[in-house]
Amino acid sequence: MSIIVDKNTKVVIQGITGREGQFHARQMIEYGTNVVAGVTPGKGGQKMDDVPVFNTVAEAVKETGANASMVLVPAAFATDACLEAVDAGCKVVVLITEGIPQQDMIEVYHTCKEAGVTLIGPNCPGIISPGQCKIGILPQDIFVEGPVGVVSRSGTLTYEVVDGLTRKGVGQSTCIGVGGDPIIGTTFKDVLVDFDNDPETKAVVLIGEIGGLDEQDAAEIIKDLKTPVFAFIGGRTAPPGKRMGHAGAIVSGKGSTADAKMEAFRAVGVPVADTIGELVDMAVASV
Amino acid sequence: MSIIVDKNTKVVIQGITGREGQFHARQMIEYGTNVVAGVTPGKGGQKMDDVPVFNTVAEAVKETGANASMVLVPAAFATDACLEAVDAGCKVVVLITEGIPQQDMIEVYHTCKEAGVTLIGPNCPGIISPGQCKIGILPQDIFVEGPVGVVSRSGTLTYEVVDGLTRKGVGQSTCIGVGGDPIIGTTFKDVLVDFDNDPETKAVVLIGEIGGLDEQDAAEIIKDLKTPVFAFIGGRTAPPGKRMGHAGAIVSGKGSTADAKMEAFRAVGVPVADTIGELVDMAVASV
Amino acid sequence: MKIQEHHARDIFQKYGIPVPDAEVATTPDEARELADKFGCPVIIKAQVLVGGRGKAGGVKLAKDSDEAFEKASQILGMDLKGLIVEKVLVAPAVDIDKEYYIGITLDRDRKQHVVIVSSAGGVNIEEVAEKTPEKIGKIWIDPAYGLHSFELRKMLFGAGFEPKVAIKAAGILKRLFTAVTHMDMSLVEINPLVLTTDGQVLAIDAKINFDDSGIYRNPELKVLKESEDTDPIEIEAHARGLTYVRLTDGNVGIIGNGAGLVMATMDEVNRAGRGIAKPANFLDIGGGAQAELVKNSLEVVLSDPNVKSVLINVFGGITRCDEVAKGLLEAIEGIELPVPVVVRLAGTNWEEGKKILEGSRFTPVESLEEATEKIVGWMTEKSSV
Amino acid sequence: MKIQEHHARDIFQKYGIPVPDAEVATTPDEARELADKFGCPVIIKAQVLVGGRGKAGGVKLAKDSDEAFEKASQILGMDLKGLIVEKVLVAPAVDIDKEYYIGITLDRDRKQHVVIVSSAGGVNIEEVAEKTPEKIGKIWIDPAYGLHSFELRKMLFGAGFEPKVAIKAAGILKRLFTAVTHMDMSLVEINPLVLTTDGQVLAIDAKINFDDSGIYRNPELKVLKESEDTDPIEIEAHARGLTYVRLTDGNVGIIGNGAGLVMATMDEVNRAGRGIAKPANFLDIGGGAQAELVKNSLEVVLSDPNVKSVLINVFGGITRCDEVAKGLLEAIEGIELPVPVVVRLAGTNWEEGKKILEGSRFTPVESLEEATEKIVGWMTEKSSV
Repeated sequence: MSIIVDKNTKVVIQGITGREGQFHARQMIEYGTNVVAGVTPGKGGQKMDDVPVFNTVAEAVKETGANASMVLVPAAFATDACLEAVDAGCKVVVLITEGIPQQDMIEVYHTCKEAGVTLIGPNCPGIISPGQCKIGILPQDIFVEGPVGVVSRSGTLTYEVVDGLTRKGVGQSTCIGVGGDPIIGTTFKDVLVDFDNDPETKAVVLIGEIGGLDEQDAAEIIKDLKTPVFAFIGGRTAPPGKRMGHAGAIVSGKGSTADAKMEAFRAVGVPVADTIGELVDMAVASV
Repeated sequence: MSIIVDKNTKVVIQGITGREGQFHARQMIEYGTNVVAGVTPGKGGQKMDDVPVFNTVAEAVKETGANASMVLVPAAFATDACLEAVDAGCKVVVLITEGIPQQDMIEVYHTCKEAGVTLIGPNCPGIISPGQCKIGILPQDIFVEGPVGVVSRSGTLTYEVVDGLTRKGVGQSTCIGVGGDPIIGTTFKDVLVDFDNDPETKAVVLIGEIGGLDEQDAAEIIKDLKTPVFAFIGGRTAPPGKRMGHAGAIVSGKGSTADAKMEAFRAVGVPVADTIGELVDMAVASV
Repeated sequence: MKIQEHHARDIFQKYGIPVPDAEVATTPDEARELADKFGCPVIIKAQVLVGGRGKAGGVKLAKDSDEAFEKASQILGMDLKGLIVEKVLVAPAVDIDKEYYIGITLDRDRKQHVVIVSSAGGVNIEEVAEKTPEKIGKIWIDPAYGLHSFELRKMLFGAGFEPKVAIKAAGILKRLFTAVTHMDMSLVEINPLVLTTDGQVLAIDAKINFDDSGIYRNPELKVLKESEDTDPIEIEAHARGLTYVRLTDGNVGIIGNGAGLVMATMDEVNRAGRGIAKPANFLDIGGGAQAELVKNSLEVVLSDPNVKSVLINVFGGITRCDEVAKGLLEAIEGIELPVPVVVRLAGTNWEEGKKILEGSRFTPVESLEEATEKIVGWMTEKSSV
Repeated sequence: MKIQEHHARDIFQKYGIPVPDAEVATTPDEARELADKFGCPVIIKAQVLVGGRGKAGGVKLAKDSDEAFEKASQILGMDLKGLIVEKVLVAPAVDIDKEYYIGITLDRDRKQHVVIVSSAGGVNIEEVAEKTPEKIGKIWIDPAYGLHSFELRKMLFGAGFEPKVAIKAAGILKRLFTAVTHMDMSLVEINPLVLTTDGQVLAIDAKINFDDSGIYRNPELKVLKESEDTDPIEIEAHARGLTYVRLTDGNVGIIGNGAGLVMATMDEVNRAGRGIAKPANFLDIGGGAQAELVKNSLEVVLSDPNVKSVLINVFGGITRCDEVAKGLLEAIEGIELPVPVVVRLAGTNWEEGKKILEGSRFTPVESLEEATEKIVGWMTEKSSV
């Protein structure tokens, strides 16, 4: 099994005719993702390889039954694209785009919440349920099916962990990059609950970092979960008040430091690894 | 009986310390209206005669149990005052103020609708249930209790009709000036339904005028009502494209003419009077 | 309030809505200069606040700058439905590939703004809606949700807009809605919006109405507001702060308190007048009028040379009839009353009011019926003289 | 991004938020002139982007214009937490009756803006919240409902603002929220907002942070943006479009792809380095980096004189390791490599990358553990020399 996306996910790609859109659409299709449609306003009627392109998501959904969207359009247009996906009835929206103004995300966040739509991102690598479906830009070769759920605010660290797990013969149920922005649609807490409800996820690896309180929010609910969680927090050496690459990775108060987050996890019995290697070992040992 | 306001209505007056506010508060109290509070931000703690003044409607409602508000503040502040009344839990808001921008009213209208609040006005004389409660600026001496409901887009014509009814010994259940603006909270349709549900209202007098389609909307539902309705439409001689005093009284299309409105009423069997005198006679004869 | 095309053009430019080059000329020479500047052919358009300018001869094409001079000479000074043309807009003619309609207006019934578009522009939008409804698109704007580009695109594609036009029109409508909310527009129409043969999308003609209640917070509109009145009596009345509308072909001046009462009084004079007595104006003194306002009102109504008698109808509520009576006496102090005036006072302090008018040159009555009888009597006398 | 106080002041004026008179001086003479112009006493405030200016001696009162000259001389050129003061703001001192705090910030957790006020201003707001929570008011702004004056008044009265201040502060906050949405502010604080003895309400000091992702649509901020960097290497790095943060006291340059990986690499160097090896910077080459970017990155990191060795850690996904390797070779073409550089490549095309680096002056390794071992080895050597 898996969470959020699986074999039944039918994907529409918004921005499919762009350079990035084409590249990742092909990767996803190659991986076996059911990419049923693309959308580029004004290019309706064309095809991207075998994928039909529509002017609107509504049309794409009507014609192809798409139920999830990947948004890969420039920041100035990305939130409108998300709202379009929600309006058209997509139940999962994966927003890859980086550099979206935070106040635009406020509207998208609350619109998704009200509509019961799972929004992943922005500024994220996407989601993959190995062997079933990939929506995003993750390098797919490293993933294999298995019992470990992975959730992370960092793309590359996800790959590191997954690579480590796979090399040690341990596969993944679903891997999610929740994104590096201050305002993200799906947080650690949401994902931990989903993983806990998935019978095939036997352990969860969580990769947090400085900034915000999402790690603390997650720690708060961990005592109610049965699936073991192993954590790593990046940014212990980050100087305060400086954005570390991710818009959301900034030490701006007590709770936003790596130490505070590690402390929060340890306080609820979650082992916190010092290195990614250690994190992999912990997860491998537990399954 | 009566509709919308009655003996149990507890009124807060927003703008009570202004010249107009004081004058009409005293009139209302003299009439027997249960004016429990006034609100003027910054004047909390003072009194207007015996009426306590608060800084916020929330405080007024909490301290006095007010359940209806009269808003008598300048146009630039009036919509905020209405939203405050709704937020504080008032179930009836009577908005007397004239000259409120229409787009500000859009927000107030929909907020009231969602909150289940009866908004009367703007640009209206208010509402009176004779012998029980007056919220507004209607000249109270002419009203007496009785079986006729009166609803009008015009203040002075309301007084004319009521004066005529009273002189002929026929009283009124409730009289409502719905207001002369394009966007008003309570329309003819709403009021007709309320009157129809009031066992003591035996006949309804409706005074419409050029502009909009509220008369047609009302005509559409009249066949479902048991209470007889008598109508008068002002503005038969109004030239097209000119606002006749009221912001909403303008012939700007076929449906907005007096003829179209009279035709709509006649088509559903509603007698339409040529003069106010005739209108009074029709109502008197029916009860 | 409405504004002229060239003012609408300025507003469009401010909000990033594409318009063709154009400038205003007030003389044929200026029109010629502009034609030289822009290059011919040019369109010369009368700047007056009436619809159907084209059919009435207020819009002409000029092939060269001499013709621009000539056509401008014809249009400037022209009487278009009662308005004298004082300005023309000179614009280089664009080669039009296709015409569209886009607009945003306030829907009184639904209490929200509605966006309306049509892939058949340049014609009467209501006709299009009736005959080819598939060419029409509409979005009602939820005030909490706002207006989003994707909704606009969906509507525009659905109404048959060409893809490249749909995308540009969505952007234009988004900016137009910003203008609508910033400037309290109650109506804005671009008809036609055109696709030119060289691929531009331009707003060629536009109509904007503003919500008068919003003018207080749009100071730039106050300046334009003054130019709307053309009737000299309306200009004077509005300068005095009166709510006055002049009617053509009337002979009875009407003054009352409350818009509804004044309209009803006009209607009744017209009905009872049987073609002999007709209302000459609408004048609402409003609620709580003081003597000064009443004086002003009577003066303005009497200044209309068509007015042969006056009916004053006041039902006192907040307005006190004694105040009204005092104002009436002040108004005629020292002047001759050129036409007979009947005054009906009822409601608050009507008896005091009546007493004040006793022995004056006004004719007091107790009901509107009585008042119209007097009026009809006077007007019958006059017409039979 | 953050901006200096005097820029914040300009923005406030644009949005109708009351500020005291003030002007910028860059020399003591200018400060004296301004003191003469405004009338003394005046406040002289260092314009630098650090908190706690007052305590650090960056804010001084001058009783007359000579003192203004003298105090400005002291402050200009002063080193405030590593920043040299180049400008001071000169403002006439106001007589303060009472101080308040008002602010609007983006609440990451609730995903909405929050308005925070306190009737105890001029001090640390977090302390007030802890010790006297009754003096604090908060409103979370529902994006669909917006922010209304009545909510603000309710909150302000509730937090103990004096009535006349509450009403003015509500207006200020409303306009502040307009500024927040127009300009993509992620934080704006007025601390203190003061009531002067003559009854004015003024924003005396302010802090504004902007959402970097919104700068593309706020062109006026682009100009101010440049002035934020003070470290010469950061200035150079940002000019080259690199995501670079310099750390104090570090000796190991860090380059990686992905913010998380770079942070983890820094942390690991620090942990394994046991005080001998410490990260000198954060540099994220991002996803899909081309050779040119890698070259730029290495150049910038090497330009830091504190850097005694470099660790490059790349996990290829979209980023191809062979591209990274190519960029590295280009970067050192024709130059001497001043310090040892260890390169760990993994993921997409790591083998090709490794092959490209073979025989070069870079030290290739296969894991982060191996890389940090090398680094620690080198740094230990250096420190024992």
